[in-house]
Amino acid sequence: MADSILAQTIFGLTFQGPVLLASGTCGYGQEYADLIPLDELGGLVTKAVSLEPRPGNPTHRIAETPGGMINSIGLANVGLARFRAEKLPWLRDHLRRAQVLVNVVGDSMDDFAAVVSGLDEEDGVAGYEINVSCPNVEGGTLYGTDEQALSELVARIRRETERPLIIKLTPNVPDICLYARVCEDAGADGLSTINTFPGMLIDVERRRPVIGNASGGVSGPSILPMGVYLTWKAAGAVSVPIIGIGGIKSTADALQYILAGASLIQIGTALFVDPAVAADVTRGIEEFVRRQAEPDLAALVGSLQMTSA
Amino acid sequence: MADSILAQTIFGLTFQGPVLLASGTCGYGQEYADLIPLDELGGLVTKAVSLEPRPGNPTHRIAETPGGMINSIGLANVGLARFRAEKLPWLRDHLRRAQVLVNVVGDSMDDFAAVVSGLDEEDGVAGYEINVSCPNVEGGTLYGTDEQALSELVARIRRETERPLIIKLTPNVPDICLYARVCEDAGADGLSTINTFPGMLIDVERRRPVIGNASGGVSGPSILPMGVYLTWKAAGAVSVPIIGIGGIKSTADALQYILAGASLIQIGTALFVDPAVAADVTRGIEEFVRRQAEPDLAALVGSLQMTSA
Amino acid sequence: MAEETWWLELDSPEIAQASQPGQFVMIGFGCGNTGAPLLPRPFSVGWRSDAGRIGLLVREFGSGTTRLSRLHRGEEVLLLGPLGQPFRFGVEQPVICVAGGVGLAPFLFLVGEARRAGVDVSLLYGERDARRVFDPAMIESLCGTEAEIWTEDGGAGRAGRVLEGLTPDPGVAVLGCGPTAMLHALFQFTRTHGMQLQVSVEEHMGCGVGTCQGCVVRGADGSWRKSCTEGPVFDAADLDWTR
Amino acid sequence: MAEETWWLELDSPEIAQASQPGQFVMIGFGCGNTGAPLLPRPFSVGWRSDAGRIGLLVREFGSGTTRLSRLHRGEEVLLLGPLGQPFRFGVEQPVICVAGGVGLAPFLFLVGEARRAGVDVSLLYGERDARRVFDPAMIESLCGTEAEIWTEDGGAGRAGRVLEGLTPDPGVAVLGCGPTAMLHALFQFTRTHGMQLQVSVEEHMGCGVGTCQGCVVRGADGSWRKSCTEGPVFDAADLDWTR
Ligand SMILES: Cc1cc2nc3c(=O)[nH]c(=O)nc-3n(C[C@H](O)[C@H](O)[C@H](O)COP(=O)(O)OP(=O)(O)OC[C@H]3O[C@@H](n4cnc5c(N)ncnc54)[C@H](O)[C@@H]3O)c2cc1C
Ligand SMILES: Cc1cc2nc3c(=O)[nH]c(=O)nc-3n(C[C@H](O)[C@H](O)[C@H](O)COP(=O)(O)OP(=O)(O)OC[C@H]3O[C@@H](n4cnc5c(N)ncnc54)[C@H](O)[C@@H]3O)c2cc1C
Ligand SMILES: Cc1cc2nc3c(=O)[nH]c(=O)nc-3n(C[C@H](O)[C@H](O)[C@H](O)COP(=O)(O)O)c2cc1C
Ligand SMILES: Cc1cc2nc3c(=O)[nH]c(=O)nc-3n(C[C@H](O)[C@H](O)[C@H](O)COP(=O)(O)O)c2cc1C
Ligand code: FES
Ligand code: FES
Repeated sequence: MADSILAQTIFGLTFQGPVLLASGTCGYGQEYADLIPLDELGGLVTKAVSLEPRPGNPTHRIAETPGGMINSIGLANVGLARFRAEKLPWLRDHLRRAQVLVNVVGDSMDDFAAVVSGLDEEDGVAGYEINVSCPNVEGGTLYGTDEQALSELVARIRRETERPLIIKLTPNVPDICLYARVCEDAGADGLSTINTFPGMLIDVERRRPVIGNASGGVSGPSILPMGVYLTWKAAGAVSVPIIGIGGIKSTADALQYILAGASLIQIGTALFVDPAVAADVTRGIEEFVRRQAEPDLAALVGSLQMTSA
Repeated sequence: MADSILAQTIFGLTFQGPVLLASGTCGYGQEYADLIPLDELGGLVTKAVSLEPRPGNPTHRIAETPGGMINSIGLANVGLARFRAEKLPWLRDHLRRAQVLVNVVGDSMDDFAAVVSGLDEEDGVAGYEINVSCPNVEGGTLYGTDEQALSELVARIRRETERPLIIKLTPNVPDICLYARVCEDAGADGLSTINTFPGMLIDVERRRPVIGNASGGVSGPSILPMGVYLTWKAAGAVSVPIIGIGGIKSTADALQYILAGASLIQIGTALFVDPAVAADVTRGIEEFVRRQAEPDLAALVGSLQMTSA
Repeated sequence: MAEETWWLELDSPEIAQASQPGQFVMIGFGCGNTGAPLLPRPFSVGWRSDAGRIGLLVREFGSGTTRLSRLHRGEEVLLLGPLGQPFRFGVEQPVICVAGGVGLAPFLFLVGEARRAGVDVSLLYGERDARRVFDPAMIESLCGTEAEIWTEDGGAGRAGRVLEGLTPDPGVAVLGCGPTAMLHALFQFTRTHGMQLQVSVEEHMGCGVGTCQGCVVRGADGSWRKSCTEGPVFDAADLDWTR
Repeated sequence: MAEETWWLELDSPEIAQASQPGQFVMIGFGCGNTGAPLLPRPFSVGWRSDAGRIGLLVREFGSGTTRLSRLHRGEEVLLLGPLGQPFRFGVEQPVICVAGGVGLAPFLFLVGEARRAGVDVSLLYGERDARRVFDPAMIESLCGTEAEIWTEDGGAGRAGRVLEGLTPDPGVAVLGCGPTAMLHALFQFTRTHGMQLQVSVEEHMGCGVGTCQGCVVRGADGSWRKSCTEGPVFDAADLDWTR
């Protein structure tokens, strides 16, 4: 069967394939239902969910950069209550094999904890991806760049749930290994690397930032080498599984993350370029596993060799 | 006269134009003498000079990334003595109006200090760009990511020279403003933002890193929005002048840095794409100043407006 | 053909069949494309044929439109659509379309469809100068009627801004598409004279299908509205015109 | 024409005039190009005409060569060159050129020039299979003599590896260009038989002119040698063949 070669049990969950849709780029799933065979993927990560609804940032919220894009959505989301009432039921009904991770944000530890505990009784949530790495809101990377605060946050959320707890790290630190270890030690089940890089574009004729909120997060192909590097570093520092993210738009890109140590990968920006990319990459990885005569995908994870040929 | 509209006195030096060639991408000047009218530029920054010669890293040292490149040269350089004996005389003889900044690296504070004091009696050196931000060697960003060590290093070098002392910062920190202020407080005359981002590329068929040293520094167009952002942040945090670097390959790119607060800019990777870019961008900036009916270039520096139109 | 503006026809039977005037398509170059544009760009459907073809009116601006200008016959692009909400109109009310610049595109489609449906529809079309004016004969052949053309310098059609062609009449529904400044003026005019107005707005887009929230515009109640799914056509009364 | 390999001619009188066999040019697409390749790519000069034209033998591999394959007549590219050190040879010593794959390029240029200078020169050319073999008639017309062709599967020319065509002879100077494995084998062979060997090496390049130190290869003494300025042609004895 096509799936079995790609199937892995990660964080105690079965992922039928290694490709997930990245948070913020697939809404709450439903918007892409006609375009992407969601339930055939490894899974998806919802747009950030905060305790209260957030309106998000002023416009423009999006602009193109060389080889990538800036976004400054500002974590616009419907908030916990409406997510539970309006978005989750659809996901529960339509994603039966694909895993749903909920991306969680908060201004305080209590916020994060409240969102997680507010979802923990709900079916249809496979786990949580904790976003301590959003560059688009005041204090969005606070927890992601302070080891002590991060440790307390992870420990705090850990008490709220037994479901898989995955911490999404910011690339914006001198040594990601420190933060990776902090998360592991505090009880995280996995890591997502990476979120976006802070960036800015200026309209020189108007002498104004292109983005309404001045700056935003850079994603897309341009950040691929940084993401691969940070995934490789993080994978070397911890033993929990890692989800590789950043600039993936082809099978070869995804395989770079997998060889570097990612068990799963997420695709974000490239979905806008072509919604078919998630299924294409899944198929491409399967072909690669066969062509390389490996027993399964798991054999590829972290199989990068460092000695010279 | 064409120059006067672009001329600025920065760090006590006269720069006839805002464009410098970035360290490591123009060797010691001589290699580009036939292709680039060096003495018509603002200046150039030499390849890093260390106390002892360094052979550099294994190959491949260069690879292309989406919208950029990775390099892992490993600060290969001839060392202080040969720089002084073989490279500096040529620069002294041929660059009479363009300013020569020497990029300095070291493994210890003493190393940095020794290079600076070893050059401080020499004519032809306008100032120093202290590289605490090289991702390609073990410990290369040590000083750039530790506030205390950075402060001591800057203070230490400050004692060796009265020439302009410019600290080249790494983008790889949660808050560049901290490091910018540390440098200013410790006596730096200016900042260069930014050096490269650590990155990695994997040859998936061979399951090996493309770069001999596994990882390297990402430069080129892909890092433009990050560089503009960090320059803008740093410019807001300190009052010393800033040299903007990262991904510049057009007049509009350079102007983004200038509007964000950079008094000067450096071009690196784009020189490989087209050595004529340095002169082209100089000309383009001059045209822009005229078209915008500004008295001079200085009026553009930091003139970004934040209110909406 | 107008300077730096051209007519592009693409084969896409599904889109042609399903499109309604005011809807748009996202045109992209796929994940194999290494250069700009990375993101697909939105273009109003400007026409469709029974043979399954759509027509777009494209004005060269930046990387996306430049890339489109280099398309050669037979080359494939990625098309997503039709997307968004169309203009609403009916036989019960006369319709005046007010187009500024390349905002002409959706009306090339709309006027023809509306006329065939028996709607009383007219088209005002403004440009800065004559060189930019899209071929009037082509407009007539697509719409089945002439457009009233205005240029600011009087180089073609009447001299002045396109709004000068609009007469106050509360019984008429106004549909607008064009630069923000024109839409603002149109809003003031229609509000002053008690006329209904629908506008097609422009905002940078990411996904085009409602997932990214990149394309929002401010609603009259202060909330953000996604222009890709709730728009691009909005009742002007539902939008915030205070800034 | 051989599969995925083609002959490209570019007008550049200065480069044509100054080039010597073994030198290369950097071909780039300039700072206005937003897609891959970003960096220019090195190509051996494969021919030159008195009319100021150079010829290149290009084999499609990745983004740079793919982009080159799409060049249309009249399109401009950025050329930097001629760069690097040429092969050294003279009438006093017979020369055998050993080419693997697209490593044929510099020899197309060299054999013709050497023959005209009265040098006793011959050319061995190996490919994996017949489909890859560059048109023998074209080789003959560029070189003024036939190449001895070898293919691993025997589909064209002789069956086997190109090295099998080489006879031990200390009086002959061997020039090699091709895959690293071939160069290694060539080094072993020539060392065993006391023959002089020059090789053209391949390494990723940044600047092409000696500033970036990206293109180094390991010298026999352990030092790094820049292949763009000190090479790409080196005396094999000056390089490190231990890894
Ligand atoms: C609903 C809708 C319908 C449109 N219909 C037409 C049409 O029929 N004909 C036509 O010529 N143009 C149309 N446009 C505008 C068209 O999308 C722009 O011409 C195009 O975005 C400019 O792109 P560019 O790549 O040439 O310029 P770029 O230089 O890449 O972008 C420059 C400008 O284009 C806009 N832009 C950039 N990125 C995006 C993005 N992701 N999404 C949207 N805008 C962006 C911004 O204004 C930006 O400042 C429409 C736009 C919208 C929203
Ligand atoms: C001195 C010299 C002469 C050459 N002459 C010829 C020739 O006559 N004909 C020919 O077809 N090829 C020649 N090559 C090789 C040619 O440059 C490669 O075909 C080209 O680098 C592959 O580029 P790509 O963009 O198609 O592939 P990419 O996919 O972009 O690159 C893939 C591979 O190309 C090489 N590469 C990548 N970047 C660089 C770089 N910056 N510099 C050098 N190599 C790089 C690496 O091996 C890499 O793995 C020569 C190379 C050198 C060094
Ligand atoms: C429009 C947009 C919205 C995003 N929103 C979120 C978010 O709400 N939470 C989060 O953790 N990451 C968010 N991200 C980051 C992505 O999940 C991902 O980490 C990043 O885009 C890098 O992957 P990519 O290069 O494949 O896009 C967003 C990215 C984009 C482009
Ligand atoms: C090949 C190469 C070598 C470099 N060597 C140095 C160096 O020795 N010292 C240094 O401070 N920066 C070095 N850099 C970084 C550049 O000076 C510059 O900060 C960086 O490349 C970003 O600018 P760019 O995008 O214009 O290239 C090097 C960059 C490249 C590409
Ligand atoms: S463009 Fe993504 S939500 Fe509208
Ligand atoms: S390619 Fe830059 S030194 Fe050789």
